[in-house]
Amino acid sequence: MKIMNMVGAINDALDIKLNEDKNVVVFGEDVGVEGGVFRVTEGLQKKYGVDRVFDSPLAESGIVGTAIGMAIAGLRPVVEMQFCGFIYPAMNQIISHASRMRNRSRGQLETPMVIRMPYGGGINALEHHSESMEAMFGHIPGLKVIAPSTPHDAKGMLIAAIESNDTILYMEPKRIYRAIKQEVKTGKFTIELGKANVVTPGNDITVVTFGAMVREVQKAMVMAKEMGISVELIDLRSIYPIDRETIRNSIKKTGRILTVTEGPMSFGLGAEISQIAIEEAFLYLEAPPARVSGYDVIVPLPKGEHHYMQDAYKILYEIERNVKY
Amino acid sequence: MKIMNMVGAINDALDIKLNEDKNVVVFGEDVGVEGGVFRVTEGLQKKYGVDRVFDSPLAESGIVGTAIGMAIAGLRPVVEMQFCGFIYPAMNQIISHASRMRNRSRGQLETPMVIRMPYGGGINALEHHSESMEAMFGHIPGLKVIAPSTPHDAKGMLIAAIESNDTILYMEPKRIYRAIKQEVKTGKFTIELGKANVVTPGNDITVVTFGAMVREVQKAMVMAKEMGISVELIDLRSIYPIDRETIRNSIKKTGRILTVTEGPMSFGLGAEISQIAIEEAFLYLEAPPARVSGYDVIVPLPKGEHHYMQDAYKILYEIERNVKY
Amino acid sequence: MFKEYNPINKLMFQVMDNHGKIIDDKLMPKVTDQRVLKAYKDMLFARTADLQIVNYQRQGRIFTYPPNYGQEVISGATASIIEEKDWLVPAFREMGAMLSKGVTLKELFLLFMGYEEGNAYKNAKKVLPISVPIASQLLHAAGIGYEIKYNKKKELVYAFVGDGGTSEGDFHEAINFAGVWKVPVIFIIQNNQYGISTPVSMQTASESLAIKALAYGVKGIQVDGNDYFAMLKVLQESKKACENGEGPILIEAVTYRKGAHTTSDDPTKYRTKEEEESWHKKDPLDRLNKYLQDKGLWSDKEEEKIIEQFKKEVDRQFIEAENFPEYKPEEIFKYMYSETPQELKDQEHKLMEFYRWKSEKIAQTSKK
Amino acid sequence: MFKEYNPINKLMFQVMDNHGKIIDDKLMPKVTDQRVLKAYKDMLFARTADLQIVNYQRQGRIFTYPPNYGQEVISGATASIIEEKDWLVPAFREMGAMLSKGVTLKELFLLFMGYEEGNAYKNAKKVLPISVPIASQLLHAAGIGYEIKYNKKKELVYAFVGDGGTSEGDFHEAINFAGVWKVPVIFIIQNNQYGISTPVSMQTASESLAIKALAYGVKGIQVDGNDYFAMLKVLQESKKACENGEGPILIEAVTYRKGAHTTSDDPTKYRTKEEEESWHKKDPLDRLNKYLQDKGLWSDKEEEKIIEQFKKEVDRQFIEAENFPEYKPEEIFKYMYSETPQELKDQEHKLMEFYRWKSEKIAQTSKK
Ligand SMILES: Cc1ncc(C[n+]2csc(CCOP(=O)(O)OP(=O)(O)O)c2C)c(N)n1
Ligand SMILES: Cc1ncc(C[n+]2csc(CCOP(=O)(O)OP(=O)(O)O)c2C)c(N)n1
Ligand SMILES: [Mg+2]
Ligand SMILES: [Mg+2]
Repeated sequence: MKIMNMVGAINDALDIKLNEDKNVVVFGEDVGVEGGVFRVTEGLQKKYGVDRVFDSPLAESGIVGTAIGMAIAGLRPVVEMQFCGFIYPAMNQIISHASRMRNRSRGQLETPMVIRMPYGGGINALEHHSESMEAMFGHIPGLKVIAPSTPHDAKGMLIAAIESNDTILYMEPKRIYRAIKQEVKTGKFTIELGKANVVTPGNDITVVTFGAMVREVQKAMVMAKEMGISVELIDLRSIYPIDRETIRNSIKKTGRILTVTEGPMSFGLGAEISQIAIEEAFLYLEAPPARVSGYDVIVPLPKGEHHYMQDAYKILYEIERNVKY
Repeated sequence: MKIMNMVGAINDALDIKLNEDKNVVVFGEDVGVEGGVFRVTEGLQKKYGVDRVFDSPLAESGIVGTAIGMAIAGLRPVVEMQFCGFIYPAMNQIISHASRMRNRSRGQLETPMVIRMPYGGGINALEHHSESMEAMFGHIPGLKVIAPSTPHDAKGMLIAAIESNDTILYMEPKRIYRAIKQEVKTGKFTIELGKANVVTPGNDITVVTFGAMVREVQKAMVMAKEMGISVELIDLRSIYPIDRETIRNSIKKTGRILTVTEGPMSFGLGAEISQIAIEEAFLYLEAPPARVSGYDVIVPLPKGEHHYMQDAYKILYEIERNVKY
Repeated sequence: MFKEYNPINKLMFQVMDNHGKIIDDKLMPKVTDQRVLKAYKDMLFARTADLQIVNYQRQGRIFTYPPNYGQEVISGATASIIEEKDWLVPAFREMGAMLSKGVTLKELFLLFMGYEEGNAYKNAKKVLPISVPIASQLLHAAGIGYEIKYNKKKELVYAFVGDGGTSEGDFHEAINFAGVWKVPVIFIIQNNQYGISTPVSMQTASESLAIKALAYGVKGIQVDGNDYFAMLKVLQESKKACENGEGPILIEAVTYRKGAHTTSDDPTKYRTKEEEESWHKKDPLDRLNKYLQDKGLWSDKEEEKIIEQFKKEVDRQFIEAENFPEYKPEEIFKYMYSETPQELKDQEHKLMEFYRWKSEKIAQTSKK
Repeated sequence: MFKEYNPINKLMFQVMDNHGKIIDDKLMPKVTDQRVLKAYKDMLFARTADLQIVNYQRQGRIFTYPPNYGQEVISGATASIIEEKDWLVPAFREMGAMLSKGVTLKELFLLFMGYEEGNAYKNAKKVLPISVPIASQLLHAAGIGYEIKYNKKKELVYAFVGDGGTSEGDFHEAINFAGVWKVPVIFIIQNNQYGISTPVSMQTASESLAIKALAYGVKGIQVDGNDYFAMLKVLQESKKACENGEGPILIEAVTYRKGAHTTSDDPTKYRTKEEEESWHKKDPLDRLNKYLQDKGLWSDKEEEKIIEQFKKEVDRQFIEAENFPEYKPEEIFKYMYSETPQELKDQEHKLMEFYRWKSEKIAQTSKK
């Protein structure tokens, strides 16, 4: 066991896989000497050399596109998109190739690769640095989308992702990169992808969320508890595929469900979770499945971001409304 | 009045706006001499000259990105993405600029532009030619996403889109480009954007859809009627924003709702409509809001496409399940 | 060669004139008569297949198809040099090169008939599927090149794109990445003068496509893509350069798409008869045919005979493709992930339930 | 000029040496002493502001900021030539050019403090907001160029990008479109040697960035971007060329980012002291200062005095920005569409309800 924050845990996961598997290569903008703008890849180039950990030219389509080629040829690239707002130039490569090559070739070709990307708001950043578009990615057939909420999960999920033969978008909640410290197992371990985590069992309402919002929900839960409301907190971990079973079991118990996300509301994760709830447990529902999310607007610049973001109060507000329904 | 198919109606709308407003320019891949691969822009270059209707280099980011510049400078570009699967290279320009320039500049700059794009399956096409990713676009704040289902709507909606000061993605159901003929008003008229159309009133279940699926639902309705089921058919027309009011009113009447779409299921339009239904009329619901959609897979090549697509039977199946619930 | 034919000198490399005469023997590639003859026959096969496919398409037995007609030598010369260990990254007009790697005609038929199995290339290794999103495949080539260099392998990548494709951002990024990484990739632009209806003059204002090499600090060369010997020579030199660590290379192969863009296209809308005829004289197979006949290596009779054989073989494979087993519903789910997630299993299950319901429904209805 | 300095000749255009001496009078741009002096002062103002902002940032009064330090002359020369009718399409390191178009320092402060109002440029026309997604803005410049040509206007577009930005696909597409359309756009690459930590040698293997012009058939030139006169001369010639319909132009302005990438960056991780010092000698303002002092147009005393004034002015605008009205919730919805759709009105309404509930809740809690 070692005390780690999320940056350290991700770095550790990369270190373990780089060490263990010569096919693993890490590249992207400024991940080499610089060690990444968030220092996630710090020290890795020094340890594994410039062939295995290196800076690419500034071109996201290029990064993902070349990673696809490498993966087809047998490597296991782990590439970084510097910020969530800079992944869009790579959309064509992600949608048209990384997520399709296996299906297109009837399983003859594979693209085992991980696209790492810090996402989400709350760090007083410039425009394009605060987005949370998990729903957009979850809608892409062939892609897996995951996001950890703790250093422990970050490590175990990333190792599992690198070992997976699928293309995986690994979304890192940069807001809690260094905010949470935790004992994390040393050495290698994996967390099964696609399984949600019931963080706290509860009885009155299920709250589904992931990434940085787990912590916000936990804050709301403290207040809710004072009001006598018992919340079951589910950390989704996997945005696609979604763990229906865990959601079904929970809602059958609580009868109420609320999804908390950072992204825009319409066509977001909240609607998908609500749909799953009504498909799986309509007759158990005591209130309409609800969502707390961003609004259908551009994430405001730092001075206005608090209006957009979900904090403990906004979550509590919806919990209360839902429970009182 | 004139009998037109959808291709003719869109061509007519472009013709009217090109004629009326010198700021309107039309460009994209092969829209000039060729008149577009579906002949939608046929004859327009001859009529309005190569400065106003022209072929661009083969680069979608370039097409959308330069259109943004033109729009900021005062033109009203109407650009074509040749097929739905080729819009992804333009995602960065769409998300990061076309949908944001007004908000970013606090209203000082505008990007009045229309991105036309044939979408959807059912035409025995190669890979990438059959996708229906309306939910992905609906999730982009600042963008409006619309899709007509008849020649009449196609004309009126496109004229309204060109006259709007917003950036609009105009999705053309290529499957019914020539399949439906209809009397369409000659001369200029517009259809208010953002309003759904109750195509057929009914009592037992509301079916929400848009574009080419309207016709499939209508086929299912014939069979449903024989079974004594009265369907209220809503053509959404606008994917974003969604006309909540029309949905609310309908569901309060029918108590049941089904959404029919072509795109992948998860994070699709169906979930969003279901969420709206439970937000707006939970206590009126007699069955779980349901969705018929594509599966979370790549649209299969022509020989397998029927397994993926929604036809009258698949829709009827869900209608029946829902009504019997 | 790359110095003399540096694109800033505006020279196009040519070995054989339009009448099959060698312009300068010193320019000839090292190649045996047997190899040339084989190449010619292979290209003839490709052309025969190609023309026949257009017929199948007219008969409604196949969907949209992009003909190779007139561009066979570019693939043909590649076929003459590419080895089993090398990678082929096609665009979608490289039939000859694909066949040489072990892709079967039947597979190509399957693809254009609408089966993903047409991309599986069961007997071929190191061939990527046809790439529909223009120019996107070039990045894959650069990435494969990285793997080759990383593992110090002795492989090469042959990657294709059209003239229209040079306008896409991915073209730029791919050659730029490959240039920075100095990887053994030979990028071949098939400049067939058009991207659908758009002439190359509307794609770019650059003097040539080869000159774009300078933007990436890589070797570039323009070559007569209808001249088998020129094309082969340039590929041989490119291969050598890559083997010496001097890759990547950017080749502009000048050619002409004699057919339509695809079977849904009508080129008379945007091309003149005169233009088409002027290129007719430069037909790549005619030129090689003349060369071979002059050398006494080939005759019209042999040609006639072999074409008959080829036609039969094409037909045989076509009919095999037509008898491909029915597309099962489970196949649309099966290859999406390395292990099918529960979500997809549920969706598949739902589809199967629907099919059961549907057959009952239809049975009921027909009973009435 | 564009012939002699064709990038294939590998020459960098320079007028003034590192000591402020004019190398060859014939190379000097047409410019009055007064104009030069004004430019110098404006650049000094920009530098003063820039250095002060870094201080504000350290005090936590502003968020991340990308300094211009060391690159002022590129913007400064642009400021000397750009007219009201012309468009400015910045990347994010062009403070001097932006101020010259009427953008206020206060607005820039507002942006980096986290208000969108910092992009509104209330008193400036024809300036696009700072563009964060690298290179994407260049396409807007090409599009604006199209509008200018379309409407036969006598305007120009000055568009900026960094050396790192040349790797993006949008760079390629923008210059290619502009080249095909022959529009009056001057593309200026600020080659400050790094994209964050990545040196230009890892961005591209091309001999220079200017040579990329050849890929698009446009005029290109490399210029010493720390040499005010060279920069101005090249812009004057570029302007002339554009006015003659010979645009677009691609300028590589060679400079050095003396500061950090942004206030969150630590350049000592990837740059040597020696390298930094070697560029110190080429400081663009020092060189112009020497020139002006040699000509008797400027003195240390004047400099000291004016910097004091500038500091006050910077502080004044900063404090104005700090006193900007509070960010209201409705503002996040207000500018999304030309008319706010009902959906957004509903969302705004919900947010307001939440705020009412929250203040009650907090009031209740504090009562306890
Ligand atoms: C990204 C993308 N945009 C548009 C298309 C539609 N399209 C198919 S082929 C083609 C023209 C390609 O021209 P070129 O690269 O010259 O190749 P050629 O067809 O001449 O072999 C276009 C525009 C596509 N397949 N991909
Ligand atoms: C599309 C995109 N990718 C990544 C980033 C993150 N980023 C911000 S500045 C920068 C480096 C830019 O380098 P350069 O173009 O040389 O400009 P400079 O900062 O040196 O002025 C990067 C990678 C971004 N803003 N946009
Ligand atoms: Mg072509
Ligand atoms: Mg730079």
